Order: sequence, then C-alpha cells, then structure tokens
Amino acid sequence: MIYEGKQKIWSDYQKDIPDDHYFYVRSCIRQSIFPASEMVFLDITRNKLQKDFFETEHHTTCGGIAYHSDAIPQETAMTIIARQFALMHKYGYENYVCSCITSFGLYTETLETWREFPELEAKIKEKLWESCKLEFAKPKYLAHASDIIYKFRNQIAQQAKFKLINKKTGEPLRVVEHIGCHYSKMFPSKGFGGAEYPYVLAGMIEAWGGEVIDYPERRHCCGFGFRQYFVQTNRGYSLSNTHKKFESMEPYKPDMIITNCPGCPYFLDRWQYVISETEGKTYGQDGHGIPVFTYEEVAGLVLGYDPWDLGLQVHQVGVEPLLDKMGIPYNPENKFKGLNNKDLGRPELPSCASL
Amino acid sequence: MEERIAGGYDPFVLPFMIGIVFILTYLLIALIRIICIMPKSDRKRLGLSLLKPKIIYKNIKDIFGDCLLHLKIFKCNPLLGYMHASIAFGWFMLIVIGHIEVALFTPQRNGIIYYPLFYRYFVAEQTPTPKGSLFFFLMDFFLLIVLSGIGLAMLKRIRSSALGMKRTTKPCVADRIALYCLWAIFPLRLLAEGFTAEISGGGFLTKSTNTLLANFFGNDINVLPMWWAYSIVLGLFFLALPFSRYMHIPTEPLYILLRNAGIKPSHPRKGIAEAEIYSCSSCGICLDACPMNTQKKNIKYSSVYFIRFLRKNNTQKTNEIADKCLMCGKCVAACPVSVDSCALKQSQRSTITNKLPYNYSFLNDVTIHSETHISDINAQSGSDNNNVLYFAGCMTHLTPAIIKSMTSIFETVKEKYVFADKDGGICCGRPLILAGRTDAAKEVIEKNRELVRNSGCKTIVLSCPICMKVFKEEYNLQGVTILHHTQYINNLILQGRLKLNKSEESFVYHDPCELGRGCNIYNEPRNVISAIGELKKADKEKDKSICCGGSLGSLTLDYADRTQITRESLQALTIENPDKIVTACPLCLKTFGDQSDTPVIDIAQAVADNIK
Amino acid sequence: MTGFGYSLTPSSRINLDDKDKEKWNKLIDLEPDVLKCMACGSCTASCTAGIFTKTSLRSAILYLQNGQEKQAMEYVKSCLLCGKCFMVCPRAINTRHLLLSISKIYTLK
Amino acid sequence: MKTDLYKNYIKNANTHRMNNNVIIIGGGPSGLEASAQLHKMGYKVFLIEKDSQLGGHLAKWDRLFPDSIEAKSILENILENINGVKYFLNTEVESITLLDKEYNVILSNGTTIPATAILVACGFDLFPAEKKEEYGYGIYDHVITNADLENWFKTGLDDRIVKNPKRIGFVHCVGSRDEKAGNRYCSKVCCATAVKQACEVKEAFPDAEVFCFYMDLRMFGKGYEELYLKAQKDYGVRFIRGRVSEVAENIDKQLVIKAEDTLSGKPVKVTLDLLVLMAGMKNCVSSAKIANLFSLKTDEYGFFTGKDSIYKLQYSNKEGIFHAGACTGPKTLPESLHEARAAALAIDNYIKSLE
Repeated sequence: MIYEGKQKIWSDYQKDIPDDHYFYVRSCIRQSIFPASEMVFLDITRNKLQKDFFETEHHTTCGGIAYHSDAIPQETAMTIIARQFALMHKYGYENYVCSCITSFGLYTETLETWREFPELEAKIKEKLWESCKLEFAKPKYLAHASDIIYKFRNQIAQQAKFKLINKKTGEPLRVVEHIGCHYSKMFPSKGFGGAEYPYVLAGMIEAWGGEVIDYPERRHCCGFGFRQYFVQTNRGYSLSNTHKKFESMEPYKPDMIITNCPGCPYFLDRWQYVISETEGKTYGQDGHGIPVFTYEEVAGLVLGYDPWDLGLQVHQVGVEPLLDKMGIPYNPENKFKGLNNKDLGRPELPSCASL
Repeated sequence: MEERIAGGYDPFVLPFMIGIVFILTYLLIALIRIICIMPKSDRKRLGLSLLKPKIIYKNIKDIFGDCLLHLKIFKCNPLLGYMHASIAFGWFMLIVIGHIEVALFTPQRNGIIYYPLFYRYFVAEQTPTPKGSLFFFLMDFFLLIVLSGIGLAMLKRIRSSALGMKRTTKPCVADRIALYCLWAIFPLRLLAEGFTAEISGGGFLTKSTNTLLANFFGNDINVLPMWWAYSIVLGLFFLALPFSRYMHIPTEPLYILLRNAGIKPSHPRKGIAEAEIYSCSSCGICLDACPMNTQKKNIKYSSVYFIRFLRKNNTQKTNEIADKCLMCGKCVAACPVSVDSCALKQSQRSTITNKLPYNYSFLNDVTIHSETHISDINAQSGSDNNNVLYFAGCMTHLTPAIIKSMTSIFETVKEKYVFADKDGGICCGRPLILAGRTDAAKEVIEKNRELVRNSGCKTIVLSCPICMKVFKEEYNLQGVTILHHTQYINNLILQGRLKLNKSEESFVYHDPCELGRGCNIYNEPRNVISAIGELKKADKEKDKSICCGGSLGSLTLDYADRTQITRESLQALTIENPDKIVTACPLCLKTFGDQSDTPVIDIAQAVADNIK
Repeated sequence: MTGFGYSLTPSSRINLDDKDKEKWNKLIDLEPDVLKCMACGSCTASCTAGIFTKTSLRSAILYLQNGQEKQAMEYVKSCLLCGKCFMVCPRAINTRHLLLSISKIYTLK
Repeated sequence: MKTDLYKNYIKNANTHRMNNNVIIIGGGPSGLEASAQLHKMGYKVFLIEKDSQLGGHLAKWDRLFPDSIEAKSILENILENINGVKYFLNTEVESITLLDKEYNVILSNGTTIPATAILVACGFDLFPAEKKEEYGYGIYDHVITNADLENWFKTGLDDRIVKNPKRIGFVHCVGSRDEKAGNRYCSKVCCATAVKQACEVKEAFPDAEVFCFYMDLRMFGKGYEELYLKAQKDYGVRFIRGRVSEVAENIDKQLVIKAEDTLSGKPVKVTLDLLVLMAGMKNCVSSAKIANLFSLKTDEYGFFTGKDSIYKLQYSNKEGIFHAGACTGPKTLPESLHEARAAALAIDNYIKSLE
C-alpha cells in the first residue's frame, strides 16, 4: 500500500464544513441502541469544543428505513425531509448535521435530486406547505456528525487523556474503520476521502494515535442491507456478509473496529456473537470478539469519559480487553449499574466473544 | 525308392524335431486358450458352424483361397499375390507330396514326423522308375516355385516398389530371425537335396544342382552338413515362429473358422481377437491403404503396427493408435487376411470408454415427431403401415440442402411419410459405438428402436450412412425395410415413380466410408447418377474410396491432418474434371464443401434438381 | 450452541485461487484443443442432446476453467458423442475427444 | 543537357514547395512521418515537440502487436527520413496569428515561424489509471499500467513486478467505454495490446497463470484474431468475460480481484501477484490549448474533429490547418502513419491550390 497515493486521493475529496452553529438531528436507531453516543457527541461538541449545537424535539425520523425498504414512496420521504429542513430554518440555522448515515445519504440524495429536477423541488415545497404549513428551505451546509468530529479531530487529540496506543508495548492499535455505505458510495464527492478510501474515520484514527488497517473487504457492507435483516428468512444472508468481512480482516489481527453508521456497529457487534454461536469462531484475541465502537464512543474514550457512561456495557462483544490495552481505568462492578446505582441485570454469558 | 539309412534316423533331425514339437505344443495350448477365453455364446456359435455344410464349404474355400493361394492379394497385385501364393501353396504341396511319397514308398515310416522332410536323405532310388521320376519332378517343381517366391520376397525387402508396394513394414527381431530362416530353408533344402542327389537320385532341379555343385565342392563332405543346416534352420524357424509375424501361417485357418462362424471381437485380446491379431502377416498392405499415411508422420498409426503393439500388450501405444484411426475400413477391405482391425480398435477403445459415466435418463422423455406429411391429400395412400419413416440424422440437420431435397422428392412421388427427427431427434448410436461406448450406445439404440416400432412404419429412409450402418447391424428391426436415401431413390426410379431429366452435367461419385465399405452400397448411387447425367470415374473408387477426412471415427486426428486427407480425397475424385462431386453423406458433404473447388452436392440434391 | 433459525449462506462465488490445476493440466495434455474455445456457443446451439438436456460443451469448458468440476460434468453427462459440435466449431476443436477426455479425467478418483 | 532541362522543369513545377513553410505540432509517429513526407516533397518543415525527445509513445514502447515487431526498429525507420527537418524539443506553441493566408506562429522558446500550413499531430495521452480508484493504481504495491509493463519489457526495471509471480491479471478497458471515467468510446488498441502483453508476460514467467478480464474482445485487424488464438492455445492465457470492479490488497500485498464471469453468471475472485491496467487513450493534455489558440473544433472528449469522419478527416475546420494521428481519436500505429502520409498529401494539394 502506497500511502502517498492515498493522500493524493484524500486531498482530492475534501468538503467545506462550517465552523459553528449547527442544527443537530438524532438517529432513530442510535437513540435506542447506542443512546450514549449522541449524548457524548453533544457533550464533546458543546462543552469540550464550545460549539453551538441546537436540537429540537419536533424532529422526526427521516423516513430512510421505510424508503429503503420500499414501504413509502420517494415523495413522502422528500416531504418528511423538507419538514426537517424547514424546522432548521425556523430555528434560524443553516448548517444541518445528522447523526445517521442513512439519513445523511438520503438528505444528500434528496438535495441532488432537487438540483437535477427543480420541478420536483417545487412540488415538494407545495406538499410541505399543504401538510405542515412550513416554509421550505434548504440547508447551506449538510454534514454528517462524523464529519464534525473529523473536522475537530486534532482539537480532540490535544485534549486527549488516552491514545489509541497499546500502553504496554507503545505500539499503535490496529483499527478497522468501517464506513456506512450511504456515507459516500452514492455521492463520493460528499464524503471526506471519497468512496474508495474514505478518510473521515481514518483521519480520526491517525490523529488519535491508531493505525488504520486496510483489509481486502474493507468496502463491503456490514451486512445490514435493510431487507436482508428485516425479513428473518434473509438473515442468513446478512450474517454471511458480515462473516465475509471478518474472515477478510482476521489476518490483520485488529484491536478494534470504528464505525460511523447506526446499523454497522450493531451488526458487526451482534453478528460476531451469532457467528461464535453458530460457527464456533471468534475473531479477536484469546477467544474474544473484536470490540466495535461508534466514533463518538472512541472520541469519548480518548477524552477520558467513563466507559460505562459511554454505554459500552450494552455492547455484545466485551470492551474490557481494549480498555486494558489503552490503559483506561474502569470499575468492573459498575458495568451493569444504571442511574442511581440501579442494577441493570446481567446478560446471560455467551459461550464466547464476550466478557 | 528304397530306404537307404537303416532305422530311418539320423541325429541331424533333432533340431527340426525340437522345433516342431515346440511349435505344435505351443499351437495346441494357444488354441485351447483361445477357445476357453471366448465367451460361451461364441464357443457355441463356433461349434454349430462346424456342423453346417454351407459354412464348412466356405471354410474350405476360404482356407484354400486365402491361406494358400492368396487370391485377395492376387486381385489387387498379381505379382505380390504370386509371391505369397508361391511360397504358401508351394510349401503346402511339398508337404502333401512328401507325405504321399512316404505313404507310397516307405509305408513303414508313416507317421514319423520328420521323415517326409528329410526323405531324400533316407530314401534313394537305385534304378530310375517312372513313378519315382514323377515324384522327383513334382518335388523339384514345387521347390522351384517356392524358390521363385523367396526370390521375390527378397526383392520386396530390398525394393518394395518393385512389387507395387509404396511402403513395407519394419520387421522386429523375431521377425528377422524367422524371415532369414524362411529365406534359408528352401535354398538349403535345394543344396541338401542337391548334394544328396548323386546317391538318392533327383529331378531336373536337384540333379542339375548336384552336377553343378559336385564339381566345385565335392559331394560327400557336404551332404551331412547341409542336412544339418536345413534341419537347424527349420527348427529355428519354428522356435521363432510364435514371436514373429509368421505366426499368421498356423493362425489364419483358425481365424477363418471363427470369422465364418460370425463371431465378432468384444475385447481386443480375447477370443477371436487373439486369433485375428496372430493372423496378421504384417504384410504391410494396410500401410498403403490408410488415408492418413500420405503424411509420413502418421505411418506409425497403421493397423499393422496397432496389431503388433496389441500382441506386445503395449497398452499405451495401442490406445494411441486406436484413438487416431479414422475407422474408414480401407485397411480392412485391403487386408489379405480380412483382419478387421477397425473392430479391434473399437474394442480397444471400449476398454477405456465403456467405463466412463453417462446419464441418458432424458431419453425417456423423447418422442417422435408424429406429424404425417401428405403432400397431396388426394394421393393414393395405402394403410398406415406402408408409411415411410424418414430419419434424417444429426449431421443431416447441418446440411439443410439434403433435407430440403428429400422433402421435395417425397412430395414429388406423393409419399406418405413421417419425418421422425424434424424437430431434432436423438443420435443413432453409431458415434458412441465408434468411440467404443457400446454400453451407452445400447440405450440409445433401444430408444430409437422403440420409436421406430411405435411409428408403425414398414420402411425407414435414412440420409446419413453413419445411421445406416448401425440401423442395419444393431437395430434388429425385422419386418422393417431399412434404406439409405440412395437406395430409396434408386427404387423410385426403378419403379417408375420418379421421372428424371438427364442433364448435360458430369458427376463423380464419392463412396462414403460407412455407406460403401460399411454397408456395401456401391451400385445404387451410381445407377441414380447415371439417370441424371454422366458418371465420371474417380482415381480411387468403391472399396478403395478415400475418406473425406471428416470421419467421426478418429478421436485424436487433428484438423490439419484431416484437411490433408480431404484434399487427397478431392484430388482422387477430380482427376476426370467432373462438373460436380456427388456424395451421399452429410458429413462428407460438409467436409468436402469447406475445401473443394468443384461444387459438392448430395445425391438427393442432384436428383431433386433434375426432377422432370 | 444456540440456534437462531438462520445460518451462513454458502457462497456462490468462483474462487480461482482454489482451482485444482492438476486435472486441468492433465486435460490440456490429453486434448490441448480445450484451450482454443472462445465461448461462441455453436456447440451448444447445435447439440443433439441439448434439445432435451442442458448439455453444453461450452459451459463445461467454462466450469472446468473455473475449477467447478461437479457442475461441469452436468453439462457433458448426457452427451451422445454425435459429433455435430465438431462440425460447427469455428476453431476446429476436436470436441468428441475433448468430451471423452473430460469424462476420463474428471471421473478418475 | 536533357537531364538539366528535366531537373529544371521539376524545380519549376515544385517551386511552391520550396517557398512555403509547414509547421507540425507533435513529434510522435504521425508528426514525424508527415514531416518526413513533406520534407521529401521539398517543403521547409518545422516540427514542434513539447517533450524532451522525439517518438511520442512509440519511443516508450517495447514491441508492437500483432507480430511483436520492435517499436525501436519502427521508430528508427521513421527517424531515418527526417534528416533536414528543423525540430524544436521542449517547445510548445504560444500564439498564432493569421496574416493573409499565412500563419505566424510564436513558440514558447521565442522563435517566430511563418507557415502556410499547420499540421496538428499532438496525439493522445494515456488515461491516468489512478482515476479508476477502485483499481488502486498508485496505491497498491503491485498494480501497474500497460505503459509500465512496456517499460519493464524494455528496461527490466520495476519494483512493482515481483520475481516469480504466480498469477497475473490484465484489466481491459481501463478508462475506456466508461461513462464514469468520462470516456464512452473504445480505445481500440488496448485489447490487442493486452493480448500481446499477456503472451509476453507469460514468456517472461512461464509458470504464471495469466488472466485477461475483458468486456468485449475487439481483435479487429489482420493477425489480431490469430494473436488471440495463440494466446489461448500456446500461452494458456485465460480470458474471463467480465470487468474487474474491485481490487483489494491482502496482508501479503497480493491483489484480490473481484469480477463477474459473465459467461457463467457468477462472481469470480482471484488473488494476483501483479495486475496490469490497460489504460486507454484520451485526448492529449495540450489539445485544449491548441484548440483554443487555433479555434479548432473538438468533440466532447477533447479529440479534434475533422471536416467529416470519413472523407475529410485530415482537414480541420480552419483553412490551412490539418490533423493526423490519434489527436482525432484512438488509432492504431499503422493508421496514424497512413494518416500522416494522407495529411502530407492534403497539405501539398492545399498549398498548390494557393498558387
């Protein structure tokens, strides 16, 4: 792998991200599965980076899951999106930041479609007024939340308490970055680094001391694929795709996986457990799985947040070996304690892949 | 004549005796082995055949004609025929007359095996008698005949072209020993009898030899050494015989018996095959017959070498040659011993290909195209049973001109026919047989037979000679007339159902291997062509016709070599500059069509073009 | 082990890294013409058995090239050796010998 | 006396040739050949080459399809005939003015040349293979282009080619017939080049397996189909009908190729030790500048358009300016040479017509 070659591509795929004042919208899936991630994101950006992030309870789903499952027509999805943009406008913002990759992809797709087909934009404008009586507006900048962390990765590195470095050996951790398919595969120019060698997560890893792993199936989908997971008979297919990725990354002995999509960490994490149960195979060291994180979780760890405050206890693959490697202190007893030390109960211990 | 040596024995007979005892024992064991290895049905067949007067007559005729007089070689090459006949028949007569001598003059020595051979040494005529002179003359006469044959044989070895052979076989070591012994036997006999003639008396040859030699060498010292030499050479010959090509001398009569009994080889080394391969005299006539041999590199694939390697059990070589052969049958037609090397090669292929897996379960679903074609509804049509079943065959579907012509002929004569494989049928099975896959072929044949039987047709017309051969030989369709379209058209002409214009065009007819040598159909196509134009002669015709090169017989012959054969064949066809080349096989038509400068058409096309 | 009601789906991908070259090389030795195929499909189009089955020399060669021996045999097992494919092959591939050779080599244990 | 008269006659008949300058832009095969022809006719020829050597791509090539003639020998043949032609290396056209049927051309080296006719023969550039990011040219260690391979054939120097490669792949149509790469056209020569190079590389590494991934095999010229057969029969090159869509590098730095074997309708994966990208032809980098300076018409890809595509291909839309070779579209070498001769004749006729 010739690093200079990649750098050239990275320099070709850059985009403008405003410095401040963002309208932030959450992700349906992440709110339920990785709730702490969005909390940490807002905490970091607001309190550590001193940025203005606004969010409103009136924000709804973008309709992406229904759209990609062919449950709603495009116009419906577009009208929902137009409403989110209208809310942003209503609250006086023009920089739209979303937490979800599916949403990001759909927003990009919608904006591009409107650009190509102005008559469709006009129609949606009308529909928005008919249904919500809101004023149509388009964001000046559209960014994914990972773009924000990417933009401020070096500031985060300056405030870092821990690095993506094996504290014992001093060597950088080997990190697999997995980019959500809808981040840049549809519109390569809309993502940092383009579609072939996206830089958005790789940049964070580099800035925080880790080493990026380039494995053959790095481009492959996590296996979610919407319909492949939603329909139970198809789940074997979803599983097989995840399996393919792990088989491909195995020789590189990754220490961790970082993702920037709602579905990916979920499937890369949960399917490791299923593979270990059905195939008897694990991909991490000593019979463990490879811990999977969202980029906010990693940013949080680097900045010294308590692992259990980051919600790492809800991961299927135990994160403790990684915390040990990075030298992050944690109290094992607190792992399953919720608010006010309320016992959350312990998961039935899987036969492998977890701690 | 009276016995000269008391006891009728001399040690010099010993080498001969060793030889003769060895060879007789060997032959007996070999015979028992062949009979034992033969499938039971074949044994039964052989036994029954030996009781049938018709076959007995044919056996005697063939043994005389083929083994002694070599009439087949005579037919194609008189000088070569004479060479073979003089040695075989001459020697045979020497033995027969020798025995008569013993029986007449020294009946007390009857049954002593060496006695007739060394008769002149043991017996002398003190006073000339007419009877004695007659025998002296007869024996000398046949000896002379044999010697003349030996002389020609030596000439052939030195210059094969002198005897009309382009090539001759390369002998192996045992062949050489036996050959030189054979060459030496009769001159030595002449010398031995010559030196002895002063004592024993002799005829025109021995007596004059005596006169000539006595002057130079003196008699007494040479008599015994010459008899010793004669005996030793004979003994050596017999010892070398089983390992040499001359094994054909004792084997051929057995092969004739087996062949006439109608037995066919099922394995390249069992039963009749064993007799067949030892019947090959390695004469090399097949070398010139083989169409592949216009290229020197292919000579090693000739039948004679195939049989030689078969004898040596060299499986690799036999497989290689068997796979290369075009199976055109030219060598079989030319073989003086009628060794069916194609059948042997086919069974050699079977040893491998019959083991290969196949799955013909699809055959169950195959049905015949059942639509009856009646060109004119007012036409007089007999009962359904008189329907003609037209089976074009796989290859014919690649030559739509044949199908179109046949359809037009059927319509012209208002034939009520069923076009069996109009929408494609299954293969006839012959290509499988040619590849040695006889077991697989059986399934296909069975299915086709069922289809033909179910159609209820009493006549089947075939356009492909490959189908023709297998239909005739393997299909067992009693009550159904099997006709190739050449025969069918010829019948139509003879019956007056088809009226043709005689054109100004001249045609040459190419005999397809499978139709000519395969089915013995030579005259019908020629009659048909004569009815539509002038029939010109080809350089090689009928059973000497050269394969078109497209044969399905060869498994490994490459395209360049095939093309060479095609050119060769076309050259032989066009020596008289015919306007068109006519053939009767879709494969020949397509193969020639690709290479020929002269237009090539099928006989059906030629006929359809000239319908009145 | 826990059952989930679904499991890994087997891959349909051809992995040329895993191809058994030994048999393929043997086939080339026996009938080098196999290399000449340009996948025109003439053989399949005119195949006698092809009317009733999926017999296709073109496909068989392709599958063998890809190392999928079992599938390849499906395309030749019903061949009648009639030789039409030899007549129509634009590259004069000795198809009948190739078919026999395929059967010979790929059924050897 | 008689010969003198004759010579005189000839001299008079061709005075138009001696009095007129012709400028030829581009020192590749067609520019050189046209120079040689015009020079022989008696014109004063000025050849302008932006590179530091003459010969264009031909000078960088090792052998030529279909019968592997050495490129060097062809170039030597061409160069033999340009003695007496004035040429400038490392030089480009700076400006041009038209003064009464005569062009005044100023070169980057400051020279000013008046010319009656100008032949544009600026040729083509190889498609920059790194633009097809998915193939990883300039990123993976063992991916090279057709030009790199030719250079290796010539010099034996290229670190990217390992000592004993087990498997080598060729990707046809890199940057050709590709809407995404902006080139819908077929580059014409890459198929034959790939097949030629496949044979040559097999000669260099007899134990290697060689794969050619093609969409359509366009072996259109005399001897090309035979070359294809030879590659299959004598070199055992495996042709797979399917375009490589993804290349990845594994931990051993080998290349993992994904394509579809479209003939069996199945995805194919193969691991290679060397991947050769058949970069197609694109318009020359300076063609836009030339087109601008001379007001010449180009097609959507930047290739010059002749007056028509069949009969007047050598004539540009401007009086006195002509085209030859690959500057009007992908051409084979013999075509370029023939066009050069045709252009020379067209120029001669044009200048004659001015008298």
